[in-house]
Amino acid sequence: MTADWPILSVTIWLPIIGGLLVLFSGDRAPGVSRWMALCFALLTLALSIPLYTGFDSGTAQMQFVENLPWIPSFNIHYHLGVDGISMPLILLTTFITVLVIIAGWEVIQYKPSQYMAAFLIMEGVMVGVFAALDAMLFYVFWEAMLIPMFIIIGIWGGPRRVYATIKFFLYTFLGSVFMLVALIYMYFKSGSMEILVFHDLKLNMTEQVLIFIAFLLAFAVKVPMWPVHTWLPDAHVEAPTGGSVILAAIMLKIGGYGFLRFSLPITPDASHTLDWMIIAMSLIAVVYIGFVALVQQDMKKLIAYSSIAHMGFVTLGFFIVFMIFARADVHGGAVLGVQGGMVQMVSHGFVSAAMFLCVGVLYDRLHSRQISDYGGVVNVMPWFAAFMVFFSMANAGLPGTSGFVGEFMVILAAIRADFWFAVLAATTLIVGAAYTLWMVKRVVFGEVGSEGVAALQDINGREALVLGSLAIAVLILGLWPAPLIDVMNASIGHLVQHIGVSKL
Amino acid sequence: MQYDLTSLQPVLPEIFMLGAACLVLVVDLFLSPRTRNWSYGLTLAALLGAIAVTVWTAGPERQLLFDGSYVRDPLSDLLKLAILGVDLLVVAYARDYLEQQGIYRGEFYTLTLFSSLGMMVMASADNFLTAYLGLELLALSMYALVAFDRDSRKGAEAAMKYFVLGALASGMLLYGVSMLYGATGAINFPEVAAAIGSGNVDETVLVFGLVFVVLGVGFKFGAVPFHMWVPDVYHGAPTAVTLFLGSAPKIAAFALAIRLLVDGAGGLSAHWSDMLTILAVASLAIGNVVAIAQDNLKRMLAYSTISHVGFIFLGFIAANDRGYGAALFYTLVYALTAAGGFGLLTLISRKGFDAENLHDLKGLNERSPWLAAMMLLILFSMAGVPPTVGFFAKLFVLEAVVHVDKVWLAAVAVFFSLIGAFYYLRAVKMMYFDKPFDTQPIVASVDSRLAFSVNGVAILLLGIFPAGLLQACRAAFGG
Amino acid sequence: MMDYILLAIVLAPLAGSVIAGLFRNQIGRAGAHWVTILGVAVSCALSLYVFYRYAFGGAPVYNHTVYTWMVVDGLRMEVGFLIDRLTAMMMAVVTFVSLMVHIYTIGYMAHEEGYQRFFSYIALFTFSMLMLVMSNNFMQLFFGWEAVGLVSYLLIGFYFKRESAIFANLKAFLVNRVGDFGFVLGIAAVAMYMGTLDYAEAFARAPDLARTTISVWGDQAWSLMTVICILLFIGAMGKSAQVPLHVWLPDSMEGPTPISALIHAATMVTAGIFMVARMSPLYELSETALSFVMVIGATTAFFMGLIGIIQNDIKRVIAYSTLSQLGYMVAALGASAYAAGLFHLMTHAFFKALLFLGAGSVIIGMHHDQDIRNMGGVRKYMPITHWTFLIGTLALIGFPGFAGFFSKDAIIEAVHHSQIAGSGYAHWMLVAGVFVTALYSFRLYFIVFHGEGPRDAHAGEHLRESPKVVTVPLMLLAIPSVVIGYLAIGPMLFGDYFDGVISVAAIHDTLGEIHFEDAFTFMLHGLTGIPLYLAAAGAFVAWYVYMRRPIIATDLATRFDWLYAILDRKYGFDAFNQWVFAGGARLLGKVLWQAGDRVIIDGAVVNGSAHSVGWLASVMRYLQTGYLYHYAFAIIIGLLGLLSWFVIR
Amino acid sequence: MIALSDYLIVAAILFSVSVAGIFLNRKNVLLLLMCIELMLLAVNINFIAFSHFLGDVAGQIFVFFILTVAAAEAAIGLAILVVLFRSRRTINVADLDALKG
Amino acid sequence: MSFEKFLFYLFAALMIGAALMVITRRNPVHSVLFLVLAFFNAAGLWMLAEAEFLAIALVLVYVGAVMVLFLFVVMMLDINLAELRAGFVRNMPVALLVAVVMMVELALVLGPSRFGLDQYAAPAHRPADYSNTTELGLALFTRHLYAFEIAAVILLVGIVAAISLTLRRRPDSKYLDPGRQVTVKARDRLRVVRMQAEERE
Repeated sequence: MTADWPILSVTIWLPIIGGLLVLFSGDRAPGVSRWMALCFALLTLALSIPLYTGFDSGTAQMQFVENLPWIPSFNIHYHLGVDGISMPLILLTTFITVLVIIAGWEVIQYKPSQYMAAFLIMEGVMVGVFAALDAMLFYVFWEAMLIPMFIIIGIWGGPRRVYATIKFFLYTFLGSVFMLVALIYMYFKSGSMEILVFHDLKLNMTEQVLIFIAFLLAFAVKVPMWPVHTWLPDAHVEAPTGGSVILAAIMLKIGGYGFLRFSLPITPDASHTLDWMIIAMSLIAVVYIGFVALVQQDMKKLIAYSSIAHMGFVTLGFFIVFMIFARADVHGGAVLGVQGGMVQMVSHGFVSAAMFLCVGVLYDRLHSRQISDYGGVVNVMPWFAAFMVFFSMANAGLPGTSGFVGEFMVILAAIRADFWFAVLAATTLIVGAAYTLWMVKRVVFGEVGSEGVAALQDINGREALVLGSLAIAVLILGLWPAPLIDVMNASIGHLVQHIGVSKL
Repeated sequence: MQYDLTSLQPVLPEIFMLGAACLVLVVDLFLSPRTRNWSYGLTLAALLGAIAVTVWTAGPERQLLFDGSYVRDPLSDLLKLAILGVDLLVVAYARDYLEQQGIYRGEFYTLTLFSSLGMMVMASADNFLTAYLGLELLALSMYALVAFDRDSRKGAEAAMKYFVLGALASGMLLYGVSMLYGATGAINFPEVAAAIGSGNVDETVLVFGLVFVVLGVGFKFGAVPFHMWVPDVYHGAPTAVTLFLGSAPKIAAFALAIRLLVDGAGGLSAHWSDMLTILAVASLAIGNVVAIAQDNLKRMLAYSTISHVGFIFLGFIAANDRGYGAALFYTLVYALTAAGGFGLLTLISRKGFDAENLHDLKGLNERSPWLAAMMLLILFSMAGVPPTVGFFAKLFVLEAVVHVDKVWLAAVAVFFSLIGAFYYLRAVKMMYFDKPFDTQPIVASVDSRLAFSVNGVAILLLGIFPAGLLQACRAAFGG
Repeated sequence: MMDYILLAIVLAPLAGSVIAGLFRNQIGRAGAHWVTILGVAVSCALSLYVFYRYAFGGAPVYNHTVYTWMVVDGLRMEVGFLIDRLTAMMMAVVTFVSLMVHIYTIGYMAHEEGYQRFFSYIALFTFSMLMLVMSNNFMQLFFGWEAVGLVSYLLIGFYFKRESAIFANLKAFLVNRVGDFGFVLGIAAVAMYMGTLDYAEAFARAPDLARTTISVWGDQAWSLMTVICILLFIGAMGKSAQVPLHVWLPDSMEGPTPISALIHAATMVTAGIFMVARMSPLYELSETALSFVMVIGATTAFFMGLIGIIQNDIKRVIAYSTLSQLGYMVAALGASAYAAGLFHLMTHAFFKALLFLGAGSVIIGMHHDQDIRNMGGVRKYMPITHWTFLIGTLALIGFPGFAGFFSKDAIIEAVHHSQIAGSGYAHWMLVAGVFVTALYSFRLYFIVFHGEGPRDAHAGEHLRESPKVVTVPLMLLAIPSVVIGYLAIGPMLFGDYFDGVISVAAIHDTLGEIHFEDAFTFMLHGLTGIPLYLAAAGAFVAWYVYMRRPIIATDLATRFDWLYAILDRKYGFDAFNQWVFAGGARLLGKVLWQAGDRVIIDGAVVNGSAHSVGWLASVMRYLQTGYLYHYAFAIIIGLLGLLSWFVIR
Repeated sequence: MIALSDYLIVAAILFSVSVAGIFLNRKNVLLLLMCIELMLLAVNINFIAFSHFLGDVAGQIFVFFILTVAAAEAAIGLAILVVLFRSRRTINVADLDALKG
Repeated sequence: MSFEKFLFYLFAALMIGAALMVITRRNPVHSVLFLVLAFFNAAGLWMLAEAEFLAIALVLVYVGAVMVLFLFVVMMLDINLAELRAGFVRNMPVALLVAVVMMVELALVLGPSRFGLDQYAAPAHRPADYSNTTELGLALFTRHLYAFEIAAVILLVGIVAAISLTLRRRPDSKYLDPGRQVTVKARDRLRVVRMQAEERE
């Protein structure tokens, strides 16, 4: 399906151009910058809605396709399009960006125009990552994403921001450069940079394994998977609230998206051969990281670790497909796992964003993220406490919230691969609840912990708006995930069918 | 062969350039320091005129002149345009700096124009002799320019080092040329190539000569282990000269490499591509690693240059038109980027303060967000991060290497570029995350600011629309 | 029509909850209780109507989908209602007790902060519990299952300033999560092997899978049904507080008394019993699972009762009593006497709610002092509370004619007739439990209502009967506590009430082996059984030891101090959990974090490689000596190297 | 008869001597310039020998230009030397170490 | 051994000997002089190779001009000779090694096996009326005109650069400018200042 107007291009370039305009508006009139940024973000969100309403969920074909030659001599195209896998993530991006802009409204006093511009540019670039159908276009967006994030963490971050942001950049850069080599190699083999051509490219086992490892480096760092996760806690802790939100809600998803778009369909046999490794890493992420999260003293660090654990579900869901294929005694389940991973990604986008925003609300008031500096927040901030408990429950995977859906689906699928995968994955029910609720207990409940807490003001309308809209999203997705599932069904079904066929 | 004036048309850019240089030389004699801006304006006009003439004489065909001493082909056109374009930026950046540092003398322009002439000669050289003479014209002007600030101890030392090593390298290059001449009996590239291609020549002798030629080329580029002059000379020269030295001559070095290695010794590509592989890997490693330890921005950029040379060589290693095109793209992009990087230093210098240390960048975003943003683009372009053009430069050379099935080399290259990213990030960190070390307002003239903006925006725009430049680069090699 | 009624039943409390919660400031305290009571009352009335239609009108089983949650990979996940007689009974019990508790709360919480919040929570609980019992599929069951857990969490921590309360609610949630861990795996196994989450379809396919074995660990073959049933039962163990997942329930008494009555006695904790009964078609296929269930239940019934004897907190005594009674129900399930378990569930709901609310009434009178050692002679001041409490106590110990008598006797008989492994042990545990029950119940009764006046005379001055909103629910609950057993035993246990709802394999039909003519003869038969005399003995011992010769109690405590210590420490479960699980998890987390993340990954690999590159850089820069001859030397060496490599080679 | 190899080897020896000189000499910059002259001389001998044996005048032309360039080079080199001496009062090679690292 | 051969070896030996002296002499003046000697011998070698014009040019132009320039600079700069040779012995072994290795490698390639008389026969002697100068001149001004022009520019650059580097107006050297002396006006030298009278204390 092709839209009458280049909807994807607009969704990509409108915020980028908007960001540049905001940048030029300078810091003399911060109000103007903020309103401009908000308008652009809202406009982008509004313009991205037709992606959903006009989406044909009956087909796995790419939709809203735009294809222009970009670098003809290398057969590189400006080729955009979405399917059921990328479309929800694009909407997630446009939605979260609006919230981030609002969340940073008064909080950011130092160079607000640069701050807003960075997020708008991020938005466009991230949408570009999801929409790109040309591998090189994808890569360009993928890397371009690093620059604004680097700046965001570095300028508006906490005390150790420089270490964190350089670590973030180098870690992700390390992952992606080898992917570049892999892409070039496939271009050499196929003469095209089209991702869809790569999907059908015949590769022998050695090539597949090497390419798979190159992709794995890129995506595993982004996701992040154990043991290449250590940039995330640092980056999250030091990033400003908005940065943490974008990082957790969207950038991590790009890694998961990469697995679906590249690793699995391009190198199915290598994925099959090495799936034990990914599964092991995922399960370690779920269990190991869960315990690590338990002992964190810093709220943001705790949530960062919980993000890693949650993303472990995503990769687990993606890579159990081969084991499920191999089981003769069960029917279906592969799609369930991949779908579960996708739902988990979207849900984590909402929940982690909300959790970081909650911490942000506290941080803005007391300038501390240490759990021990709080206690009894509910006494002075009842509405905030309600949100915090609600999102914590979602983080702990309570049914009725979006956090449950993905985990449930992945567990349902994991048991089809191996009983013990499901057992290990399900430990998150306990450990996840333990670290989240223990934090809630120490922060929200109890007697008023300090004079600082006693002086706290409850959330204002702006914060309520942000948290409230996320709460609604979390609830809707938790109570009725069918709309999301239906959108993805055809694409994921097609994908699973595709990776079930060996390329050898 | 009979000459008439019309047949000299292809060489018109050089003639124009020579005339203009002499004009500036003479006019400047009659100028006092206060009216020196005439020289500046005249130089800009000369460069613009030369560009116009080059465009006018350009064409897709290959023209030989002076019994094969001179060739004009799309490659030479492109190289000359690039050299002149970069010169324009250099001249625009330099005026302020020279004035502030008290070395605003007309010889700067004269020597710049003469060295540009040398580069143009190299670009159009079609035998060993003209290539050598062009090289020397460039080199001699450069030696003098490096020592341009006569009261600077660093400048004199740098010039001396540059001179001795440069002379040594050109001596060795000549030795190699003599061997090639002896083995093939010719000095015109087409004849040399034909002799090599005939298979009648002892290959050992050819390779023997080739080693020396590669050394000369490697020296001009600043490839490891012939790189030792680069950091010291970049560091010691006045920033305006470093700016020039770091940008346009790389294009000339590219011309030299293409003319000597491809046009001349193309039949030996299997050998020199192996040699260049060694130089490339060593350059990537040493350049990127040692740059990390630098506190002086000029030195850091010098080491970064060394690492970029490694990347340029990757294109040569492919030893096909695709690779040369990619290497050319990389070279042009690098020259543009380096001009910007050093250009910033001239911008933030002022009277009595010669910015050259990394910490002089601190807090640039607070002092001037626009300059910081442009420098950000330049640094990320050097690091090879999209959407800047530096990324595409890397992409194309990597593609060229992968295309000849040297994936391992591509992997090594990206690995070292990862290490390299660190020091660019450190510079970005200083600009954006640190408080200003130097709180004086930035004094920079409109023309240098304009040049810088053009420079930065070009890096971004070329990154978003690389197809045109790439097409031109590939067309230069008949692609 | 039925669709709308059922929707109204679940949505009315939800609406009340949402209004009371979100608009708490706008509607005020009175508004909050009116709106929630209205919601629950509507729900209750309609539930009773539904119950009437099913119990007496013979309405057909209702099994319809409300909406499709999602369909993925051929697996339908839906939200829907399955209404049969089991559900109808549960709905009636839940909504009735809930309504009583709502009304009672007006009085109990009259002077507390967070009044609106409380009503919002309990209305939300009612909604969740209804979703749980009315579900027609596993997923929605899990929804309700977790939702009641959430509300329980919120309500235990209602007094969020109290450290013990917020400790207890975290503990309750986590222990329940341990149960859910098994439960969710059970659901996953069901979905995997049966390809559906719908009850009806799953039950229909279950017999085909009865002989299926799977290898969970190594090559050992496990019966699929055993695995599924035990996994599901682990969920029930959490929710219904069976050993060893019982530890949260006594602590949950930190919550306000009304919710102790509603959630932690009458409804939520019985969800596990309900679930197992609902899954009877599955459990009947695995004798191993049934044995497991029975042993766990019997163990809980006896040993938790023992702890009740030495507790001094009025609510904790009742809490341990609840544990013990839940053990009875579970044991009944294990004996395949599902009906008996459910029957006891129902009677227990009434009399235990009555006891809790009665205790709450006393607590109101004592100004929220819960220590029974400070009480005494309360009957003089609070006659209604006293009499209703006595009725509850008699019902609990199984005084003939009272509700508990019928249900408990039926369970003991059923277990007695059971032939599966562990039934002998279970039978003796349950029989001994009768004595223990009577002992702790009457100990509590005597100490609180008889004897000398309150220890603090000052407290006695203010001690008076609670207001009507408190006493009326007590009286309303007292009625079923007396009569429901007599009325319901016939149809429920031995009639056809559960026909087609609960399936019992012929060889497990323990209830069928009990000789039953009518309720009265059953009662007469009970007069000849050991349990009755044990109960009487227990009551007598309680009177003698605690009223007549109080010195004996202290004497015994010192003479058998080891036993006392064991009971006082609750067999060490809490300490064990605290040390091994809580402490162990934190230790493990610290080790993984510090050693794994910080030292190895970050320290050695990430920063280590960065540092080594930095070190390399700082060393290599010294190659650039600044000396011209070294530079020249580098060029020459480079030349020689290339020459050697390419020419001389 | 004098063989081509004789010329070439003489040139090679001269080349090696000049290289050794450059390395050996650590004190006087001037000597470096002389060594470079020696190296160019070696190159010139090569060219002339080849020119002679090939019967091709191009080699001699090359030498002609090398001489020219060398003269200009010497001029500039000495000029730099003078500048260096003025600013530092020394032409000791080992003292030229302000720029390093 | 023919006379030619004898001359060749003589010139070669002298040249190399002189070159060795150049790099080992303590006094730079001696070095320059030995360099001149080396050039003379080289000129001899070139004569043997029938490159008469260049041989003469080498002596006239190179020795006569360039080497004199060297000498001039050596004398002009006041160099402390004593310290110039320190550490010489220490570096000798490495230098020797490098030189020997290089020589061996070069000789391996350039030896008689590739460049002997068998491969490259000695060319026939030129006729007596052959003018090396004419031939060079012809080639220079026809085929290599372009190079010739560039060489001219290089020399220009050499001039410009050398002047630009070394010519300076010294602020410390005092000299008179008659032009300015003549044009001086009284008011440039004398200024009458009006001042307020001050009271005596």
